[in-house]
Amino acid sequence: MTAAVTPRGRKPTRITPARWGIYAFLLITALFFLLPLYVMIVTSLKPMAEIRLGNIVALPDVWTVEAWAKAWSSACTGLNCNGISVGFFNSVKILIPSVFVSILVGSLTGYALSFWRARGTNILFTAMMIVAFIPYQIFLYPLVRVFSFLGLGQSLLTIIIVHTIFGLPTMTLLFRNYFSALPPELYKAARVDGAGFYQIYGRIMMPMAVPMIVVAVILQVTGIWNDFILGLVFAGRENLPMTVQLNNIVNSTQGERAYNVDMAATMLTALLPLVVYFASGRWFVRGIAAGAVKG
Amino acid sequence: MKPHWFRLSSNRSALSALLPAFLVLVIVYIGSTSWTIWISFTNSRMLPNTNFVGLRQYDQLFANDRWLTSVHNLVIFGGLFLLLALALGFLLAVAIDQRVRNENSFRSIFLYPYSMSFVVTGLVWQWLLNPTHGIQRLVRGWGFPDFAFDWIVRQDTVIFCLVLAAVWHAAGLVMAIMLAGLRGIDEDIWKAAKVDGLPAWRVYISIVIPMLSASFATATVLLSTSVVRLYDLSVAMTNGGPGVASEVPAKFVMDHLFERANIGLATAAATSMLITVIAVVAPYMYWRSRKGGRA
Amino acid sequence: QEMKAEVIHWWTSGGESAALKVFADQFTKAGGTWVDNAVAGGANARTAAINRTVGGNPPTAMQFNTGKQFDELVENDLLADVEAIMTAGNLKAVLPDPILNATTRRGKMYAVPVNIHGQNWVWYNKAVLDKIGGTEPKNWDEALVLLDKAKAAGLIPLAFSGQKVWERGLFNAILLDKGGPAVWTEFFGKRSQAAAKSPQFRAAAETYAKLRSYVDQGAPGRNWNDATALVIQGKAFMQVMGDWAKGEFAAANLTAGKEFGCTLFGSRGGGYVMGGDVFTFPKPKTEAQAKAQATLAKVMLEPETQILFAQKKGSIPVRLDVDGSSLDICAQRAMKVIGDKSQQVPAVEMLSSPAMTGALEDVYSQFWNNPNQTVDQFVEKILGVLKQEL
Amino acid sequence: MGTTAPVDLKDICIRFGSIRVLENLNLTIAPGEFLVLLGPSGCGKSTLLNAIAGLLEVAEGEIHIGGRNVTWDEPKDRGIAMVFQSYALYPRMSVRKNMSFGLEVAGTPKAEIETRVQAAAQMLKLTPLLDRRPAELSGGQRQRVAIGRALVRQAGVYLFDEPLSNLDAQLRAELRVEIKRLHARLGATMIYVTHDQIEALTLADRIAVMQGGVIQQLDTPMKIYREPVNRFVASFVGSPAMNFLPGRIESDGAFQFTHEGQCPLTGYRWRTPGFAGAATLGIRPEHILAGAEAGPSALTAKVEMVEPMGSDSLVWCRLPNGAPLALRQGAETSLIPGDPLPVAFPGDALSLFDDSTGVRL
Amino acid sequence: MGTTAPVDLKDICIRFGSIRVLENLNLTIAPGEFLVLLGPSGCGKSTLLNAIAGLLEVAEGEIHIGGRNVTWDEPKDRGIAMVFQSYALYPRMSVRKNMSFGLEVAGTPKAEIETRVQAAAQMLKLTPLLDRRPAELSGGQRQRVAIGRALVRQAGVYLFDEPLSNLDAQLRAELRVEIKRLHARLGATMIYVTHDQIEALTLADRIAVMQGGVIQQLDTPMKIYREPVNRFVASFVGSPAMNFLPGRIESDGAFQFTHEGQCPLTGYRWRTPGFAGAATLGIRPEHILAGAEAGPSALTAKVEMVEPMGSDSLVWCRLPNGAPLALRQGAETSLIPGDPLPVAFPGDALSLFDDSTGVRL
Ligand SMILES: Nc1ncnc2c1ncn2[C@@H]1O[C@H](COP(=O)(O)OP(=O)(O)OP(=O)(O)O)[C@@H](O)[C@H]1O
Ligand SMILES: Nc1ncnc2c1ncn2[C@@H]1O[C@H](COP(=O)(O)OP(=O)(O)OP(=O)(O)O)[C@@H](O)[C@H]1O
Ligand SMILES: [Mg+2]
Ligand SMILES: [Mg+2]
Repeated sequence: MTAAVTPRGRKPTRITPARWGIYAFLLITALFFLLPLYVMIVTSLKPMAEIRLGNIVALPDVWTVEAWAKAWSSACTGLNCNGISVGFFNSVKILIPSVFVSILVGSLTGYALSFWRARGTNILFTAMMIVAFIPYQIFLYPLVRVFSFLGLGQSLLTIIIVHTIFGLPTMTLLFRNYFSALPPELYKAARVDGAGFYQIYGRIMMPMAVPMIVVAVILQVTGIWNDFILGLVFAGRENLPMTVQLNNIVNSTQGERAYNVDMAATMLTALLPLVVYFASGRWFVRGIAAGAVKG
Repeated sequence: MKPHWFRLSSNRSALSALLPAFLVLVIVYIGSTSWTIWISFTNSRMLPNTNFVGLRQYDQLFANDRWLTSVHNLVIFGGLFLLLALALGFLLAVAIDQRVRNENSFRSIFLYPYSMSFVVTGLVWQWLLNPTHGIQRLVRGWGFPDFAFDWIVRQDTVIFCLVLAAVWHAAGLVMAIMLAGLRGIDEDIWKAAKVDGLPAWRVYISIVIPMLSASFATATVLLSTSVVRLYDLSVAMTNGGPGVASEVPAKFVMDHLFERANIGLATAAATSMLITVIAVVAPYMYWRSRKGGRA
Repeated sequence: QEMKAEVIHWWTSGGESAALKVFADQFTKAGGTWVDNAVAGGANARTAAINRTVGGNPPTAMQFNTGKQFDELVENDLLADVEAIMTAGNLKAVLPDPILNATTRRGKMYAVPVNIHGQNWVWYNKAVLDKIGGTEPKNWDEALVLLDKAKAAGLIPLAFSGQKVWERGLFNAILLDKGGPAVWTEFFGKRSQAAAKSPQFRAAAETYAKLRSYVDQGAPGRNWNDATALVIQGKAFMQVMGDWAKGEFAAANLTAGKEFGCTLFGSRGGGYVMGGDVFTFPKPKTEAQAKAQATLAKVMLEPETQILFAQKKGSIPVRLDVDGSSLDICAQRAMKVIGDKSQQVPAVEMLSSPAMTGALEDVYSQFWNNPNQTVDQFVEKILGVLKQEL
Repeated sequence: MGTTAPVDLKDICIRFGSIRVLENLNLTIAPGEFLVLLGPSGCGKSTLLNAIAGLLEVAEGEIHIGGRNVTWDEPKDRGIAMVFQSYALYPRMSVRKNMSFGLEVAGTPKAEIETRVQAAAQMLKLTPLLDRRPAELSGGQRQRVAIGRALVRQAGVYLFDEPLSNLDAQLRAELRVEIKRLHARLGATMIYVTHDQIEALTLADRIAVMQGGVIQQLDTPMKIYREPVNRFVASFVGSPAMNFLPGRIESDGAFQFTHEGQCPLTGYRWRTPGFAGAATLGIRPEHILAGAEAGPSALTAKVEMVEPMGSDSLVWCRLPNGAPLALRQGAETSLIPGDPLPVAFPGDALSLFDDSTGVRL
Repeated sequence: MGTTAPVDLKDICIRFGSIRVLENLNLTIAPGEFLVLLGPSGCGKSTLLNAIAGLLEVAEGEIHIGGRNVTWDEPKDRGIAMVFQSYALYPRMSVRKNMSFGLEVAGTPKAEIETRVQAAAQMLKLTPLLDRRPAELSGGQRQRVAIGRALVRQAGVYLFDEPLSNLDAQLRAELRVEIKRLHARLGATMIYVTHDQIEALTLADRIAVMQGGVIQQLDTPMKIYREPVNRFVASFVGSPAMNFLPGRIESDGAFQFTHEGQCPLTGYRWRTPGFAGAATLGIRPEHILAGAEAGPSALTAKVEMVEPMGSDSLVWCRLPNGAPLALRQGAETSLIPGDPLPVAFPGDALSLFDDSTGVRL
């Protein structure tokens, strides 16, 4: 300490190297994370001629949204040249009830498992956790048989049930952990108040579980929206989701590849989950803090 | 003593709430799994049949180079991916936790890849990593003609490319979990450490990381499920190539289930995976239920 | 009652859908309603179709490759035979034998073949050929010389797309050239160990191994059409690919015989590997469906449809009795070649099961991508596969 | 409001798996009585209360409330209301809704609900808070709401499980008085669990001191404070705790301290007269005679520390034999550490315990 | 052990964004002094303590510890040690490690660390627990470890932030005594934050009563208890709280209660002699003369409730003018609700406050 200055008040702030390091680390990592998104967007805005020239990070010389328009409304998949817009609405049609039902069933199961700790419930839970590790493609064929046996075939209902089935382990885990961490007195108070099992669930537990519901919605929206194979196999022809169209456009084995249209279609397909994430990232962290960590 | 029916009314409700989960467990999980195991003992091809052939599919499976490579790849991928995703996610969480500006933007940037499907992730990274029109070409174009970044076309390095893309995809989730954990640490711990004169890195290593063990466990479980299920990424990025250098077990199963119409071998592979998963997960669940008897 | 046909297929790209539209239009003209169900990727489309058929909710028609892919559907009585239609129009007589064999099970035809694809075409850039000096090669030995020249000229000699399926295509093309139809049918059709041990087979393997050094670094994982683009742009000299590559040249406004050339290597006869597509018809649930199936089958094989379809698809008609003069010169050349029965070579899919094809593919792929593997090791592994009951 | 009801527990046994928490417990509570269950953590107080409420199954025994055997009834059918330590308010409901929820579930008419909620709110001074959420309330207010929620049930029996232990001292004192007033006003039976002996002493008509699942003493507060039946009760009740001085009772009826000193036991009300042998003398800090009061037979202790507590002071000293001793003095005490202080133990304020059994002599 | 050090705060201002929590605060603490910061929640006690520790930057002012200006120094260089309310133990380290970790990082020699840890452990009776993890300890033991961790630092100044408020009453009383003993033994300066006035009164050499970031009164416990400088201090210190009776001071020097009754003020030590006007009379429950002691000028209150507290009883009554009044009586009081009780307020034990400013008269 030099005699010249008497320490008084706020310490003069000097930005430390550590602080620089943190920002540098964050910025570089952010660039790394943004690079793919940037390349996709830039590519989707270039005409094919420029893409063939091939600087992937260069900004377009000619900006064009043609690819986006084409991907959305006129790209062909088979005989239908309506772009992926058809699939978009199908996806929404699948998404909304599936998210709702899968969260409903998952939360109810999680609630029942935390409320009612009988012997068998642990086995049920363990089995679900194991299933969370198994590639679900293995279940495809037997499930097809089960649904045809039940006379459900391929329909909106079928795909909703399928998404519910495959969402069950994660949803149950999330909600069970969350509800288990609540004070048991809440259940007791509600029971003294005369509320039954479902009343406690619907009127006390679920309103409390909002942070967890947000996490569940985010996970399910992305999972269900991005699903391809389940939709293909179970949704039925009228309900094929957007990802099937995306696959048709991007994965055609023959014919010229329009990378800009591919990218635009990909971006369009990813748009909804992206928006969900950017809009609710804050809630996501909060929701995870509210319960998921207590594994 | 009269029967304990007075608790039964709520037990009945709990049972009814668990019914869907129970049905799913029996019909889908146990049913499909049993079917899978049964088929693995037959010589089924495209459609299941009942020609029992004992362990022949397993003989062939473990004599199959591609399967062995797949398993080997999965081990390498899994180890590296877990390590890097946890490390990067943790570092990001720590950096963000330093009261940086624009915390929300950073968090969203790191989290958004998780909203992308593996298919999209794979496609984008395939593009970026391709030496003839990706990063290598870009850097060469900047005046480094000898720059080489051709991991994706080399058999010995292609698996690292999968790791890279997967880490990009999942690090944000780890970050979110870790951030939630960090935010849950008592402010006073930091103060105590400061009074003790501990340097920040020391606090993280000796105090914070041990305190976050629950967060690490949750993240590890979540990441592990995607490791075992790894399929889409390999297909979209490299389709298993070059050669079989980036094949993975789930892809082995899928290819043989559908493209190659060899479901006997496919189910044998699936059964092997299942047994491995059970062997790892069941003891963990048991240990956890012992330990976590509280709540 | 309305005649409605839901067709599951994997023709999703521009040229493919244009070709498919020919069927759809003809069917509509015949009074039907075409319900299109396109799923990109053969495996995806077949998965969807088979699952639906097994699940009791079959489409009206579903696409397969000409070959063994639908064997088990026939064995499980899930498919309707098309014998009546084929005999009615006396169509069996005008189909090439390999195609006929590939669609006939238990003495009846169970699939309607709609086209023939040549799988072993060699495409080259004429400007490049002129630049490096030489004439159109007729076999792999000649080709190797030109590849060397191209390499010396700083070009990519062989435009290659490093995916398993094309690694397999390349090896098979070489095997046909080196071994001829005899080794081909012995090997793929009868799984003959002797064929695999034959010197011809070894020669093919050696040539295959040599070709590794003629491809560029970006080859692994590349899509086939990007490889074709290299030939179109003059960055590469030649490519081995099926006739669907024509579409790429056409899209770039190149004409066969002028800017690019097409040729077939068959130094031991049997120059043309015939693949193709078929449509099968699940057992109909209703009378209307049966009628739709019959109409669809009939429409697909009408000469007019066949020509229109082949023009769009880049393939050649499956009927030998139609006039191909409206087709491009590569197609005309193909039609001329298969006029000679000895040149007709059935595609691998017709001879071996998907499981066997896949297992071989794995072995090729490992050989191609691992320069350290010797020809002996390769043959050893091939023999291992042949021993399996696939 | 609800009519008061007696509670009768007969041979209650409760087990968790193989752990026996309560064994053959009998307890009869008169209508309108304020009974406090007092005991250290883990002694089974909450367990007993939950069993009465019907939140826990009894393994054996019967529970009668208001003369009716309710052993197998649902909680809501037992005519009880309950208040929890952690408040257990429904976080997403307003105060009003928290109070009315139970009545709504039971299908009580709207007007009736409104009346009851208003009445309870007024009684607990919650009226201006009715539309807030629990998160927007202070701890004391939350606990008031929890009490209000119980009140609207108009039960015959109110159960409290450590309702005040999450609050700070001042609030605790305040709410304690309120609960006492409430009891006077409602006249309902109240069973109140606590481990704070001040609460127990001030609130209870009778206190049941529990340890290890067994009721050690069931008596009025004064009786329990003055004449604890055993050493556990003596040490658990009272703060600062009773002083315990080891020694033995001579056959001449005097108490001989270990090492040094003696104390006559005149005036002591013996339960087991004629006992002689190893024993402990217990005396509360405020009963010790010190200084001039101590008289001639006094021991001389040495002052070690003086804790001023505002209204009085606590003086920590050490007896000649080395035993520590706390005594209560006036706020203005002039004692300072090091001072010698004559002390005497009046026989009528003592407690004597048999060393071998811990039981009062 | 470490040498004791004075603490000197000069014109401290602390702001969170635009909120000014402390404004121009001055405080001088003598070496070896035990200073308690007492105040309601949110008044800035922790803020001040954190500033002294260097865990919070001051916006203005200087902090001197041991004569050295440490305003810009890191916490570890200030010669302080700190104990937190939530213990803040490192959960994955053993007790021993918790205590030694800071020293290890600072590079203290192994032997030295061992000596210090052993000494601290012995002093706090932690020796048998040294190898346990915090999760395996009770609350009181954990807080002991936290104190031990501070002790090994051998600081000149020890800072405590509500160290006992997470513990139950009995443990609190016990550890309070231990801390007091520790202070006597170490002789170090201690600054202790609490909102429990019993802790403040028993522990402090001086108490600083804070409200809204301002020190209201800085004085010895006795002074603060007997002569609070304003109504806030009077009401905050003491439990049960001081009784406040509204009224006015007549020009003849007597206190006229609102509605009814009078009280002479003979013996009151005026600060603003000659004041007349609206005022509040404050009197502590134990200073009220009741029954026979009350004398002739007594008012007659009506007993409403009697709270037996073991060592004494609290009697709640109501004055004729309707004001409530609490008074302390012996444990054996025979008063019951409804009894009339003459009460008098001796002038030398009163506090009088100006109604307009709240300041002591
Ligand atoms: N669900 C349970 N499973 C097993 N043991 C339990 C369970 N609940 C309580 N116990 C045990 O029963 C005993 C009594 O517990 P109880 O909660 O009644 O104690 P308490 O007297 O209320 O204590 P506290 O003052 O801490 O609330 C304890 O030993 C406890 O460990
Ligand atoms: N980080 C912060 N940002 C903004 N305001 C703060 C912050 N920390 C404290 N405050 C405010 O400063 C004031 C003083 O807080 P402080 O923690 O010092 O109170 P306290 O006296 O310790 O209270 P308690 O007894 O509850 O611990 C409070 O009004 C509080 O809201
Ligand atoms: Mg309890
Ligand atoms: Mg504080």
